[in-house]
Amino acid sequence: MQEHILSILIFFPALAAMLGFVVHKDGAKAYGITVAGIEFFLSLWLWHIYDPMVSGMQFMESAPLVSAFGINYLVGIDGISLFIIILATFFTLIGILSLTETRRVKDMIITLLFLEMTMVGVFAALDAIVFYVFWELSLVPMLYIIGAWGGPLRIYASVKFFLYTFTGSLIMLVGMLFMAYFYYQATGQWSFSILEWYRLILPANFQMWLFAAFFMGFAIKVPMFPFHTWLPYAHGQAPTIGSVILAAILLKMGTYAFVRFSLPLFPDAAVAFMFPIAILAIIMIIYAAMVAYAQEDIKQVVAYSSISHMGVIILGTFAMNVEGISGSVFLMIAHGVVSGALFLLVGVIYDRRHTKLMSEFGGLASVMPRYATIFGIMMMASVGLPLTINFVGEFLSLLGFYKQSHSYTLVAGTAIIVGAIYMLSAYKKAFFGPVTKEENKHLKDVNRTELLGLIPLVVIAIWLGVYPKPVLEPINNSVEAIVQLMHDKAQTPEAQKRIPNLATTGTMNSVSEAH
Amino acid sequence: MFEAIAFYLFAALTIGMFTITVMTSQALYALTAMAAGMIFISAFFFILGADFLGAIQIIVYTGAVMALYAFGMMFFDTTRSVIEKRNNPRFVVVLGALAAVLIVLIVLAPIVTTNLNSQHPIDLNVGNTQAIGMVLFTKYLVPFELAAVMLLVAMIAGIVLAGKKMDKSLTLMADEEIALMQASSHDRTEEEGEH
Amino acid sequence: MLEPITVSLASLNVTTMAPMLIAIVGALTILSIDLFKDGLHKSLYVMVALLFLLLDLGAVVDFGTIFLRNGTVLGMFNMMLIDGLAILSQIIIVVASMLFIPLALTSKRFHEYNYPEYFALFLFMIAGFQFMVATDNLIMIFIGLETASLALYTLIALHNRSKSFEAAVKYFTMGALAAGFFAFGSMVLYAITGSVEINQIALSLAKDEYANIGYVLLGITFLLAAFGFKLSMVPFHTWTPDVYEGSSAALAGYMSIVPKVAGFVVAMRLFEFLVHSGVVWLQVILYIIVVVTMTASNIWALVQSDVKRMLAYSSISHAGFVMAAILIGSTQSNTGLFLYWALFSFTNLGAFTMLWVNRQKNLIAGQSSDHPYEKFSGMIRTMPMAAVVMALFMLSLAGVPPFALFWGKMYMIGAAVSSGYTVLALIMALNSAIAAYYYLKLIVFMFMKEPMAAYGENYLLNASLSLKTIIGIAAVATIFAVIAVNPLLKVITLFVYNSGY
Amino acid sequence: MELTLNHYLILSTILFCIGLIGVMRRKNLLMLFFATEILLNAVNVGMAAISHYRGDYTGQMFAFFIIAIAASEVAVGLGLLVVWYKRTGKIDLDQMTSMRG
Amino acid sequence: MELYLYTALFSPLVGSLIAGLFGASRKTSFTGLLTSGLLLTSFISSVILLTYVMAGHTVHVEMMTWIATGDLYIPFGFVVDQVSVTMMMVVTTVSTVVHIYSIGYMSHDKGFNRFFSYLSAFVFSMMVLVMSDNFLGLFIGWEGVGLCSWLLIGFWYHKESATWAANEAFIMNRIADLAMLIGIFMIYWNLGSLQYDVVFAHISILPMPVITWIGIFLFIGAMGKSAQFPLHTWLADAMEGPTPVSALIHAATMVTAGVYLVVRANPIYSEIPDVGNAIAALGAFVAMFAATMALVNRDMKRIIAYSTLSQLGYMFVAAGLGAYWVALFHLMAHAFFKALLFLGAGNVMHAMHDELDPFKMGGLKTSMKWTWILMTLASVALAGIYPLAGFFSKDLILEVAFVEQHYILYSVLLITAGMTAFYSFRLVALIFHGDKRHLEHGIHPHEAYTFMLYAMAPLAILAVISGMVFKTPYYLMVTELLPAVQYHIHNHTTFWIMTIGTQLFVILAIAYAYKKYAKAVKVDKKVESGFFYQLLYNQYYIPKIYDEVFSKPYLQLSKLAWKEIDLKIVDAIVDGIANTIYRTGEKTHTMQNGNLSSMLRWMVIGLVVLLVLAVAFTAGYNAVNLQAM
Repeated sequence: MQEHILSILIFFPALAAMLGFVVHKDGAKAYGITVAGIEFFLSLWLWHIYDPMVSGMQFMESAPLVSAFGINYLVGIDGISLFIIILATFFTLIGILSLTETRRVKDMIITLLFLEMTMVGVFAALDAIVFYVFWELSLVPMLYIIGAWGGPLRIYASVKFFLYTFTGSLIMLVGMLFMAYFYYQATGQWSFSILEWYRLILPANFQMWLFAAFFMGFAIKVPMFPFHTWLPYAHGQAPTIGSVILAAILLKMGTYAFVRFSLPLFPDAAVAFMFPIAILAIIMIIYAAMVAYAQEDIKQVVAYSSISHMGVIILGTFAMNVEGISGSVFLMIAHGVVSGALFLLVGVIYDRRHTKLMSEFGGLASVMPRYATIFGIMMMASVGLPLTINFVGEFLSLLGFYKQSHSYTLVAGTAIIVGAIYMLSAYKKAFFGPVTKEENKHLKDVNRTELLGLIPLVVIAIWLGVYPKPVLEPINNSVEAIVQLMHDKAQTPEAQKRIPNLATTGTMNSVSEAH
Repeated sequence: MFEAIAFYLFAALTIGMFTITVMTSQALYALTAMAAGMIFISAFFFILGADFLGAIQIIVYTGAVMALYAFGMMFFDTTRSVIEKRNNPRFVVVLGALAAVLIVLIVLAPIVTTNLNSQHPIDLNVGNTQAIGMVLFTKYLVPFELAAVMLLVAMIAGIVLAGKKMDKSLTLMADEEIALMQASSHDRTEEEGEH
Repeated sequence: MLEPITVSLASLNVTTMAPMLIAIVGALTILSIDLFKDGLHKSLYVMVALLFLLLDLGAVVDFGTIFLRNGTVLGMFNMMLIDGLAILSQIIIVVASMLFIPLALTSKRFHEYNYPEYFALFLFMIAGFQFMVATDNLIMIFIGLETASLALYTLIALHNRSKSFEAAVKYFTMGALAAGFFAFGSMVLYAITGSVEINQIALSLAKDEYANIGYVLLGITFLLAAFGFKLSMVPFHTWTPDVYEGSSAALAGYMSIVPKVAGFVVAMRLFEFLVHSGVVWLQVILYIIVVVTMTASNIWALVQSDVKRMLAYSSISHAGFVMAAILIGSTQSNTGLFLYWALFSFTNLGAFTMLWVNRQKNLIAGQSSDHPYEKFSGMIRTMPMAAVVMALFMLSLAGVPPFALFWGKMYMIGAAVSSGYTVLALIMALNSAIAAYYYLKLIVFMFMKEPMAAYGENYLLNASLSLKTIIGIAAVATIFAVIAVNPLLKVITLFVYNSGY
Repeated sequence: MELTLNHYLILSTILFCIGLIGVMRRKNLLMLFFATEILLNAVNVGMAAISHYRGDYTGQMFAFFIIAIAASEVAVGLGLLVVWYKRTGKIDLDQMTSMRG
Repeated sequence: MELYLYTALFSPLVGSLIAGLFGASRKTSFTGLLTSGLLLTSFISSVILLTYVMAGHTVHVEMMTWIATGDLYIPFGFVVDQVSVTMMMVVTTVSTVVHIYSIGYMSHDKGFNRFFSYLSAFVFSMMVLVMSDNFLGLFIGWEGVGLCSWLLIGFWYHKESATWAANEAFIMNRIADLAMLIGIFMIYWNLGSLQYDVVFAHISILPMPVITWIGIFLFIGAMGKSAQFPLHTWLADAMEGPTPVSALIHAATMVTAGVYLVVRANPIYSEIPDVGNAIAALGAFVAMFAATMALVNRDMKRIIAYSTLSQLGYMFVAAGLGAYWVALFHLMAHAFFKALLFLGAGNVMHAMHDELDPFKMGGLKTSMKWTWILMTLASVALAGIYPLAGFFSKDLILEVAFVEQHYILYSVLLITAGMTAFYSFRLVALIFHGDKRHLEHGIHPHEAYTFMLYAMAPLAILAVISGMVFKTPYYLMVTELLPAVQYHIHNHTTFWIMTIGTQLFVILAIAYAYKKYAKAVKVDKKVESGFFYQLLYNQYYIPKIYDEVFSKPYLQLSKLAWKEIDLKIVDAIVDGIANTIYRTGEKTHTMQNGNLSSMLRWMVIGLVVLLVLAVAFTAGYNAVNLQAM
């Protein structure tokens, strides 16, 4: 079983979803919880048997798929993907647990289980085409969730979401095919295996084009400025569970893919594009934060805050050093937990009031103190307070990029200021002040079901903020391998300079260098 | 020389006839002009030594095709002049003329070729019909058979389409109506049997 | 005097005609059965046709094995040419026909299935297409094409309602014009090469080093126009949506697959050698045609209000997409063409069959066509399985992995990339994105809107066990295409490569 | 003046284009079919001429089959017209625009 | 000793968490008692640690790894050395007092439990801040106190002004925190570690500009927390919080964190005396600047807040001039008397039903005798009258400036000392002397609970004796770690002239204040409408400027970014592309007009277009070939 754990993880939810068609709709939620629970424990078991000291891929499985064209079913995980997979299974569980939807629950559960398959698949895939398959397939359940259970603009939002990301990923597909073709030219063999591609050293100008092609796919998914406008709509219209999973997992696909594909495959191009992308990231950080500040809908605030945070992740990724990349990977998880929790929290008041406009609220802190507390904790985590999960990631990401550029980091660092501005003002509008609306005076505080979903998130947000080591260590080991690979592949002097060589310096110490 | 005169004469005639076919508003004129044009075209075949083809042309076109069209005209009652609403008649003519000019521009050029050995050389010692038969029943046997199939298809198509069964459309009738109709027709055939 | 010609029967390879003859015999058998006893139920004819098609397929597959052993087989005075392309396309033609013919077994009664002749014509048509692909003689191609087309016009008209007549007449008239183009184009090529066999023409042109470039282009122009019509390339495509709308969904689906694959094979034979000989003009023109066809039809499909019309435009777009293979002209692209079309067959079969089972006889008030989008509104509530299956086909058509068409698209784009057509690859990819919109539109209607009561009783009324079986086959094929892709690729590559394409 | 193949080809072209004009111009379907006949006949002239000048029978063969095709087309075309006429009482193609867009 | 260290560190946390559990429930005095008790425990542990440190030891523990990736290794490490133990003493002492005091002060508040939870959390953060052995650990505490400050300022969240002030404080601190982070980044990438010992040991090998930048960035961080100009506005607004909070956070502990940072990072600042001078200059400026605002303000708590600000300026002068131990000493002394002052103000507020304008008070000394005594004592200490704490610490700073020959600084500080005395006693006079103006408002003041007064007593004692008694032992202890520089004016005459002169100056100021405000309050309309008065009263218009220059434009820009850029440009382009495609379809699909004739024409048009291209190509081809021939 251990050898096939990844396949089990990927296909178990799908199988369960198919069987789920038989389940009566009254039992659908229970069924969903059972399946997601089993899946979650499987993923925890995966963590248990994962060897954190190994930097390479583990639990690899391979089966020929279209061997004539070099496509194989190839899965495996390393420290980078492990935790995002766990996050995915975890959030599916949490999402189903705290599901308050009453319309067509069974459809929702089945859709979510399919979605879970695609999410796990994306992060486990080591073959570009398998990756692409799951990547694209994940759009479909999400489309349905947004489109069927969403708000008044749901159809526009869902179609926009689908088409936008679909367009980007098609360009990425062209890039992948190009990559495979280069591999074919170099070796005489077709292959879509990422690990095989890693060995390929491409000329710098090819790298540029391929990087750009992959970038289109990833950037739209992340979403990076200026490709981000689908996100507010998707979040704004999606039902709570949709937003939660979208923010927590689906967005991470883009940033994960940067780490998995763009950096190790095209180190020279990545270095060449470092600063343009950093500028985009900075625009994302500041601009999205400003837009978030101007929002009237609290969900939109969280949505734009996601964009802002993704900017930091991108920045960390393109720091090209262990600190930055580890930080960005950690921040992916952190942002998943935090933004997922925030969307759940927004869902709580939406369920009660069916509005998300901040002007409709005010003074909730006195009516719903427990709710306000949890929201406050998550908000502070989102703002990046030390000892919460986000801080570790943000700190490392910025720290990493500081190595590359002082001034950029200084500007990007305003993330911690502008982030505080929109978050605090949103919190103030919704929770502080007197209770002005009659409807708000008798709102019920979070109930037990909701707490069931929220408490674990709070615990994680603080636990990993205080003690990130169990997660950070495996990530670090895998990231070191990637950075070393990038260094070894780097051809341009610029890239060689920017990407540290871990093999020689061992423990970096400029103190000793200076002596 | 004779050939040239004949060519130009018949060319003028065919072009004239076909122009009438295309331009006249009288269906009968058009039909007649086309029939004449077809016959004139057979003249080219004779000039070019394709006797068999010429004969076929007259038989098939002026015989079969024209008869069919004549039947059609009577059926459709288009013997009177047909009023055709036209938009941009000039556009059509210009487009046609442009096509002609363009093709002629290319076709004016002499054909340069070194490849003159033909697959089925014309042997002047052999009668055209006989020679055609030789080619038709060897090399072109399969197309010939297929053409037979095609004609069969056309025949079936013509019969089926023009048949009486097309008058009532089962596609548009509700299933109950069909059942009713079939029951009554069944009764009728039985009655006929009794007689 | 002519010497008598002696031909040994063995050298004729009469068996090369076996597949087509089986189909023709099948048609004649059906006609004979009708002669002896009329008014038999359509299921008999369906099964007889199916049996003959099965035999036909057996014969084709047998040729396949022969081909793999001995290579290309010529027969009947080199009139028949059984190479890899012929075999592959015949397999697609016959298999697709086998899958479409059971669609006659609807629970409602439609006019055409009352005619035994319908099934006879169907088989004749298949024979026509088979002849068309199994030769490189332009005359033969022409007759095969016409046989098939004339049968097809009739089949359309037999649906017997004014729209189908209109469709048939339009198709027929444009077909007649296209036939004229084909004839003229062949004439021009014949004028400069003295031959009507494509490989002879190729040799002759090469020998003359394309001295008569004007004539060559003239001939190609006309042939392009003719095949542009057959393959519904813009601007020769105008018949497609109307004909699809006018004919029954079953036949429309059929038309989107079989005639086109025959057309593609001929186009491959005709144009690829020219592309390879460096006729830049053709490359440019094909490039333009491919791009315009893909894009324009996609754009028009966006604004359709009827699903069948939308699928018509979508099939134009798919044809444009596949036409790129001929432009690219590498073994990989030609392989991709067949792979794509094989996968497309199943998906389109499914999509059109789904329309077919939803066919109502009389339009309700306010309905202007058979399958408006509104009809599918909220289908997930009323018929969840049907909605899911239909969505599946739409996603496959849109190229969402891992469904069937994705693999075709991927391979085709891969082929474009491998031959240096980067921009083309990008355009192909982006077009898939545009296309996704209109496929999504149906999904949106099915999954995200409320059901419309007026259509409530008309769903699935036309379904029968056999139709559901066909849908099942199509769905399974669409979902599990990934398993089939590898063996398909291997076989197709083998056939295509060994045919010299 | 010696007649060459080009003369015939030009003639063929002219006839073909007359046919084209007819096809484009005619609104009466029956008369439109006349024009399609002209198209095929135009090609036949060319075919026969090439056959003559090349000294090759293939052209005549082609023309022969084209005549067969033309005949079949007439049969099917008239069949279609008959059903259409029976249903609508018209053979004017401007009336035939129920499907569009 | 580790046990004591952990006890000192974590008992506030435990208290906070337990109190937090009852946060949403009704008041239970149990939470107040428990947290106070735990703080007392913390205090006792700190005392034990103090004795241990005074014996010449230090404690350094590494609890566990926090962040480790790449070459970065940051543990949760804690160090108790001479500097941190001083801070620990200050923090635990003041906070214990404030906790006990708050039991009374907050007794009628709905959020009693919540308050103690926050307050203890603050203490924990502060302890982390001072005890951490690395910069990032310090940063945890740094942000932690920021959070608690936000929570406590906005404690009465139904008040708009309170929540506004809370957010302002947090955001302004964040601005400074960014600089601090940058400083930390610089340290890491240049030295490869963030541990104090490693950093300080190697700092001198770095190039000068790097050290300078590190120093500047760290100091900007300190400026935020210590509310130095221009990031000072939040402190006065922060007085919206409950008064014990002001006493603990915004007077005694948190705001001095900046000073602590500079003191802690003294090896860095010793390398860059220029930056030190700048710090000192800024400190002197702020001292004066804040004092001027305090002169005219009409809000009791704000006056004290400005005084805090002013005193922080003093500390920075000392720290900037390298007299780290002096700065730390003043920090300690200041904590005691300023906390006392605030707590007294809290008593007054309670008595006056949260009235803050001293002009509406007066004559309270009769009804609030003990409060009067305590506040006067604190004010005397603040004014720096011998032998109270202020004299020893504050005058020392003056001496430092003098000895270091920064005469301008010296004179500024001297004048400020006079102002300090004036506004302190203006306050005392207005509140406790003169007419009972409050009677007009129907308020009948009463003395605070006795236990609150008892709770304040230790502070009062410390305010009196800490200067005199602690100076020498403190000096001996702390100079083990900090540069041991004695600032003595060697010329005895000068020394005495200066000392006595200063004392006289201060006493004069006090007398003037009493004279002006102790009897009847005359409001001089002319002065009040004068430019300088208005300038000072409106805090140099700085809050207004910030509002106009930063806050409002930022909001407008944000709205612009959303409504104009995001929706009308970025999104509109995307939708525009889609719409263009769709509209093209709508416009062109009429090409398919269903008319067979036009369909045929399209075919012919297609053909003709191809023909044109063919002819053109042929012509071109022939032309090229002819040329080639």
